[in-house]
Amino acid sequence: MTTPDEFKGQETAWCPGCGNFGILTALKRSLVETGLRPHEITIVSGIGQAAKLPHYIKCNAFNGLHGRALPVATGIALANHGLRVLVTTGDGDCYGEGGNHLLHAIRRNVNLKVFVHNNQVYGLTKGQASPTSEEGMVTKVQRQGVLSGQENPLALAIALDCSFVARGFAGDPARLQSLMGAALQHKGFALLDILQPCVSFNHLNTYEWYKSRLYPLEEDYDPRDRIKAFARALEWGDRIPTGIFYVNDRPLFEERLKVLKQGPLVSQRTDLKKAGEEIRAFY
Amino acid sequence: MTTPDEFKGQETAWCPGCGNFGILTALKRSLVETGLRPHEITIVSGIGQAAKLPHYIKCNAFNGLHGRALPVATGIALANHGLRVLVTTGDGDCYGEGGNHLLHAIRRNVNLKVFVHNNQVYGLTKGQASPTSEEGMVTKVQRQGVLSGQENPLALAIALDCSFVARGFAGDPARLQSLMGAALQHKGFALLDILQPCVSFNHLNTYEWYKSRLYPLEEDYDPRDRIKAFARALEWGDRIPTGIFYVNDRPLFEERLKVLKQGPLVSQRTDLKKAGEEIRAFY
Amino acid sequence: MDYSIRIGGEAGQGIQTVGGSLARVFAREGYHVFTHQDYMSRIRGGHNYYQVRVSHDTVTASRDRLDIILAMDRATIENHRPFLNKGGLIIYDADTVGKTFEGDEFLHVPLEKLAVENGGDKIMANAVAVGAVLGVLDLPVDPFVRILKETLKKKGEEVIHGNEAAARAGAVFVQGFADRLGCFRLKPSGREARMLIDGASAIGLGALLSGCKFYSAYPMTPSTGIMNFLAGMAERHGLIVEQAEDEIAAINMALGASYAGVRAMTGTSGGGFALMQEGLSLAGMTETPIVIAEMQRPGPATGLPTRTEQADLLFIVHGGHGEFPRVVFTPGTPEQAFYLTHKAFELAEKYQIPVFIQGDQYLGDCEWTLEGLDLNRMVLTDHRVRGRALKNLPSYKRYTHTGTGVSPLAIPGSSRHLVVVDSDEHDEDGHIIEDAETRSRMMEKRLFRKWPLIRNEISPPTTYGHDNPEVVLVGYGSTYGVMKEAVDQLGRRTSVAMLHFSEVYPLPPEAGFHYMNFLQKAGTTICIENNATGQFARLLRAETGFVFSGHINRYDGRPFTVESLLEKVHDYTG
Amino acid sequence: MDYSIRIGGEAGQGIQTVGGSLARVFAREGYHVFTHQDYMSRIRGGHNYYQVRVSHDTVTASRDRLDIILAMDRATIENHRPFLNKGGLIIYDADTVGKTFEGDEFLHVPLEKLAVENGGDKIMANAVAVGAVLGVLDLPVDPFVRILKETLKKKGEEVIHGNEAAARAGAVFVQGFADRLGCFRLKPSGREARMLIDGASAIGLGALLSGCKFYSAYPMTPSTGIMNFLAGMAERHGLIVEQAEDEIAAINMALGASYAGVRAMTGTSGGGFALMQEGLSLAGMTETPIVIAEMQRPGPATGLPTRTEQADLLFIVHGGHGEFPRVVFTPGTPEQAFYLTHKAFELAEKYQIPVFIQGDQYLGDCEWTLEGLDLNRMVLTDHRVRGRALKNLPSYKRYTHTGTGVSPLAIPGSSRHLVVVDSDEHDEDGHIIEDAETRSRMMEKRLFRKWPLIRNEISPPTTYGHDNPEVVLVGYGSTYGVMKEAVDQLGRRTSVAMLHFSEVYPLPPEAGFHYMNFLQKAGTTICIENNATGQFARLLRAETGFVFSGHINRYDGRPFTVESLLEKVHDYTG
Ligand SMILES: Cc1ncc(C[n+]2csc(CCOP(=O)(O)OP(=O)(O)O)c2C)c(N)n1
Ligand SMILES: Cc1ncc(C[n+]2csc(CCOP(=O)(O)OP(=O)(O)O)c2C)c(N)n1
Ligand code: SF4
Ligand code: SF4
Ligand SMILES: [Mg+2]
Ligand SMILES: [Mg+2]
Repeated sequence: MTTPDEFKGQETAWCPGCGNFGILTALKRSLVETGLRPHEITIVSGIGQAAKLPHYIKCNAFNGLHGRALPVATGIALANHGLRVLVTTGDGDCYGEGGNHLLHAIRRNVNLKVFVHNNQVYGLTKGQASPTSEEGMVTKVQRQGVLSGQENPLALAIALDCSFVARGFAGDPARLQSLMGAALQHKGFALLDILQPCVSFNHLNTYEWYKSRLYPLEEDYDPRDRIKAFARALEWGDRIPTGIFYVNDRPLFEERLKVLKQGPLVSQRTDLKKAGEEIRAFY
Repeated sequence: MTTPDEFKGQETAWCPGCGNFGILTALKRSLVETGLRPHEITIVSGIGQAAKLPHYIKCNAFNGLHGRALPVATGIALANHGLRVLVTTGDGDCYGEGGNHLLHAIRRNVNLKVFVHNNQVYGLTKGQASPTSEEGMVTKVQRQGVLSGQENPLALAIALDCSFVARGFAGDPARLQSLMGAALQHKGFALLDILQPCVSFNHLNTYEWYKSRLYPLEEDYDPRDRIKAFARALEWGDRIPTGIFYVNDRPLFEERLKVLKQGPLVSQRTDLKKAGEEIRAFY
Repeated sequence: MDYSIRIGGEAGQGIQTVGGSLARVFAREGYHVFTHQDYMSRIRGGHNYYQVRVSHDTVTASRDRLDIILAMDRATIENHRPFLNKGGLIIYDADTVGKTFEGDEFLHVPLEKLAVENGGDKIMANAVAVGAVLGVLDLPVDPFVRILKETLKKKGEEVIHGNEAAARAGAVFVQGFADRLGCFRLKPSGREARMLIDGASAIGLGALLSGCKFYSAYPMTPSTGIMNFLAGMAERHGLIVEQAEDEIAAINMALGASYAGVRAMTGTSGGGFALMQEGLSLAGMTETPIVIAEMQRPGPATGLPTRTEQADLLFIVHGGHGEFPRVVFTPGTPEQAFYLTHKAFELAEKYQIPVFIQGDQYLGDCEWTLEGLDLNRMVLTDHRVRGRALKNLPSYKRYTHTGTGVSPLAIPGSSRHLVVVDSDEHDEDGHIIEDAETRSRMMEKRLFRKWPLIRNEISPPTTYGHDNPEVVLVGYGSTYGVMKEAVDQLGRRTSVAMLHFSEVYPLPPEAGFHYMNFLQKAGTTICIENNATGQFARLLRAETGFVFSGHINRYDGRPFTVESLLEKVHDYTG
Repeated sequence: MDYSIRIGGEAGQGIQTVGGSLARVFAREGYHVFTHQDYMSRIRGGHNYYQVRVSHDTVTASRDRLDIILAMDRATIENHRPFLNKGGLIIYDADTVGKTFEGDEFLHVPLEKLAVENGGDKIMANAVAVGAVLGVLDLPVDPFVRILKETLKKKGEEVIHGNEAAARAGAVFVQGFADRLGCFRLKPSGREARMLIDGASAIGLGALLSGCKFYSAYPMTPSTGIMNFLAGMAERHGLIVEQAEDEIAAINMALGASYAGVRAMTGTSGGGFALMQEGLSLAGMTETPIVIAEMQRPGPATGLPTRTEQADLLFIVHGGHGEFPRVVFTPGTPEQAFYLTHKAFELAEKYQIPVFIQGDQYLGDCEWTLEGLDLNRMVLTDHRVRGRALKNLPSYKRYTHTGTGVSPLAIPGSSRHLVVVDSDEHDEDGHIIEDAETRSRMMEKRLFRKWPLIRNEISPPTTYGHDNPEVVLVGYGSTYGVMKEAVDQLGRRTSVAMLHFSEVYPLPPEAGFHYMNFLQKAGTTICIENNATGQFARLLRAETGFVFSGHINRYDGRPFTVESLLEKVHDYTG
């Protein structure tokens, strides 16, 4: 058995009190639950406070460019679908700079587990609005307050028929851990949006703000009904549901790809002789 | 009164029989209906067969890069909100390469009218799959057939709370014209997805294919109910609805921007003397 | 004998089918062939042509002057007639072009009529046309019939027979003019079939035979040919070809796949390459091997999507923010494209760097006949640490400092060793650092230590012509063939040679061949580039201080032809 | 008198507040000030410092040697003590650092205790610290109190009073050590307040005073300061500052706004600039004016986000696919940044091209004292055709061929004339074309005709030091200040001068000042660059063939300090 300690990484550079700590704790515990060893897991991230996480845990890691974690993760998962590939990303990283990749990664349905540390703000760059910032939030750039509509990532994912769509809260690591566990167990692209207080730059959506609003989806809630899931995803106000909103059984991209029937690409060698025969077609 | 002839542009380079002709006709007629003169209209496009349209009509035009029409159009509309700004784009242009801009343009809600020539294929580059291609469609690149899920642009737009969401058909220019008219009259970002046969590369979704499936949303359909709109947007199979799916009254970005209260930016001059006073803050 | 045949018409009229079939027949009959295409950015209509040169001797470029024009429409006659050599022939169908032309050069062949009568469908006019050209050249129709059988297999017997009958009818029809056409008779080559291949396929084939397992790209002319080729190979040879949502995703996916342990590649053209700049820099920082094919077309921006240019050389050499090593190959022929793609994979993995194959529309689309490709030169060295070797390592750090600057490249997941890479500056373990000292050491490792080793791998430029020339024509990439022919032509009167760089950056070391000496000794050195500003000349000056005595630049989106180049060279040689 | 004061501590401890306040007080008191910042890419914790140099004479760079260290934590003492000059002072709070240090250099000031006792909140320890430093220098606390009143206005009287009391307590406390500290007394400057400004604000101010109306960008260190500045101006001065979804959108939005008729700008750092490459090429093809600020940080990839480097010069010069003209400015001081931003807007619009302000973290963050800025030099010429002038045109084509290559730039919508622009190659009307001739003429118009006119606008490099020097230090961009101080220091023993390029591409014409002569005559020419590969040296060689006799490169993410530069120069001058 592994223990959370086995996943202990570098020292963190987050602010004291940051919601990211809760996420890191939950993640380590849920990885322990999988029974996997650190080297069987690869964590891909972009750039941001959230995206520093791969350094604070012990796994394989590809800490890439701002917004570009998903294509990297896709490449990894296709080249070696034996690896468990996780993506740890921020609201700016995933819904802002990387928005286009999210759309198409959901469509592809590669077996990626995407954990979005949604603090509704750009943390690392010191507090500009993110796509999930509330309308009206004032920042150094958004002097007049945010004018764009607030993105609802769950509704978006459900519209794209994402295979697994859930919302968690960094302030409740135990429940978060179980959501992460469900995402890890699910076969398919999983989007877990994690509401995360940023004590330095988001003075609107604080621990208290979230705590007074969040409630779990009902026990008997059926996450297979896409239209109901959409309706529940739209709830954002005095009461905000958490839990697994939507799940479907779309086939995995890597299982459909005929080429992968013979095992992970990384262990398939090119038969040069056979490939050489293709030259004949040019005569 | 203007006539469609006043909007006559360069000679087209589309294939005979292409659905784009129906769209061009409908567009010219709906522009005539607005009573606007060519110079009061600016059409922005990216690259693709659809995106050639600005050359085939007489208006101001900015034919930019593949996928990048929306930010250009946003810049134009913010710099001069007195102009009527239209975007003519393809499914690859708008939902593929340009996907991220679509997400955020919808959130911004600038008064753009976006007409997507959705032929469910990449026409100009000779027939690769687009985000809206049907699963299983075989092309020179998608040899095993498309494996990614088919994007549903209407559901996506509704999830983002797009101000106006509609679907038209290039094979029914009269009805298309009325949808274009409605989009042009609507105050807010309007997405009109236009199903468009591509006679050269899409042998799946032909005129007949569409005609046998398309039907208009009911007369008494209420486009203000977001959840119902979402449900109807998911209808895609033997029967596919057309019409206005969703409408809301979100305030216009340019109306909220305080800076624009004094009229279009393009006609505001910087008061150098007043601006020069800012230097004092550095003493 | 050396004929240039131009097939012209609208997009959608089958220009490519006819031209491609003729080229294939000639190659099978053992002739030397060179083809090039000129087409518009549209699917139907407009005006396109396909030019086939067939000869008993090596041919490596297109000529402006034509021997036979096959006109599928009237515009072809109007546009191309001025280029016809004296005694040349224009084959056309008076019925379809709607007019009968007078003049010795015209030969009316009722293409559609013969198609309908013999094949049963006017679509077979293309087969009639091929038959007619073969008839004019007094070549047998049988090889074409074999090609029909191969390519139309899926369409069934009936279609094949129809096309065969149509082709034979075309040949028979022109035999009625044997007297007039005797002069076109092509003597048998006396040789076996030659290989015929275009640059894009050669790059694809090179990738396949280098063990490429992952190709992610976004469609963009003129790079799409590579993706099409590899997509066709995917199932049979176990590789993944994935169409990404955009070019940013394309390069990042390829980097992910490479990190995970497979050889990976992407391809694009200028606009898409512009979008890959950040990913390129990521490859540099993470030291992830990647091969990138950049097939140029005229810019800026969308430019001329289906034409050719060499205007992205300095963009590739200096692209990506920050400083990191890279290698740029600029093949001049499909053969070079094939071998250099192989070398690209080798160097990318050996030094953990991005390596470029920079081509252009002209290289990508032109078909050349080759003597064959030598598979024995495909030596795959696996530069990664995997399997038992990896398991046995007592410890592992992705960015271990070594004497060469090259750290062991392990496969994540295949042992208990963790593989951590980072786009931030990092320590040997791959974790973020910010201190000055670690930073300096990493810069030295990535850049300074590897650089001389990389440079030593670069092969010298190719010379052709005089050993001690007064005039040297210098170029890189797709101008190879036309420069070579120019040297042949000039060689009769001038002491001239060509110096061609197919491995352009870093510049090759001079140890083996003192090419700068070679240049400095010549009285006249002319740099020939398919761009406006002379980018290679600028690169050479930046690296060596050398200044050319002359420049020939073409920037109208068209390749140099033998005649157009010679004319310009004459301005310098008098 | 010339003191270097370093304030060190964790992120979040108010280092910037303290450093910034001191700098402001010094400037108001008429001294010369130079500040620089060294901070980590994190919000809390870690180790940062802010260094303030204050002097009676001009100061233009930071020194390694320190006179006063204000240590907000223990790490500061441990890390920076070695840099303290003999007789220097370390101010610290033994209670917070948890240890009492022995030694003459240490002065314990109970910052937190005084803050709580006098201000009522330990957060006011920062004010105590400022007061203490002012006390040590024997400067009045009043100017600082005025600053508190200005900056804390919104927080209310109580907070202001608390901070005031805290500051005064700090000053009073150190007066108890007057004997020991007398040597630090700063003589009055005898001058009025000086202007104090950082590079980022200077660029923002330059944009505002050039009539910039639209700034779209995506946050990225170290360019965010420009966006913050302009955002603060937006409502008051009628400009739109829009945070785009990514850098691709940022540049395309700015191009849209520019097309629509307003002066538009974007700003970013290397990674974001990499994403703008295609948009840059679009600006080139459509001839849409745009100003782009690229604030460099060390790469490749994410690199060192909060540090400094000059490694994107050649990327900017050669960036974007295809060939089109551009101008690159590399200001060395906030003053240059201000005026060159103005010139950038002027040239961008006059020639309808992209113009760059290339800076770096060091330029962006460093504060300098200036004699003021001359608003009379802000001359706005509107190069667009609008209003009546446009209405009266009998006809209009966006890309009309003219003798200069510059076509009239009309405002769409303001007359019946249509404005059509195209990323494809186009005709004078702006419509797609594919023919060779139109293409050539457009290339000649965009590139060849404009280029000599543009080059003529470029000002010569700046010299400083000896008129006929044996040694020339050459650089561009943010090394200006440190080179200048190095010349001052060396000048005592060597015949030395500096040659600084703030208008770097195209290279200035030599007509006015034969700077290449100036270089060629010198025995020793040293190219000083904050990068690893010597990009400016390469550019100069590519353009002129000139080869430097020496290179000094720093690529650890840190700027040159006077001492570090001098040490390297000595290697060449012996
Ligand atoms: C191409 C590019 N643009 C901008 C940046 C600067 N940048 C780094 S992180 C970040 C935003 C981070 O926000 P988010 O993803 O929400 O992460 P958080 O810090 O809030 O966890 C930005 C804009 C970058 N590194 N690269
Ligand atoms: C950056 C970039 N990548 C790729 C291309 C090539 N390209 C041109 S149009 C197009 C796709 C067109 O598809 P769509 O938008 O659906 O338009 P259609 O031709 O089907 O109308 C592509 C991939 C390009 N011009 N620029
Ligand atoms: S800035 Fe916000 S998100 Fe970043 S570490 Fe601090 S609290 Fe967490
Ligand atoms: S390829 Fe398709 S979309 Fe393009 S013009 Fe032809 S029919 Fe229309
Ligand atoms: Mg965030
Ligand atoms: Mg399409």
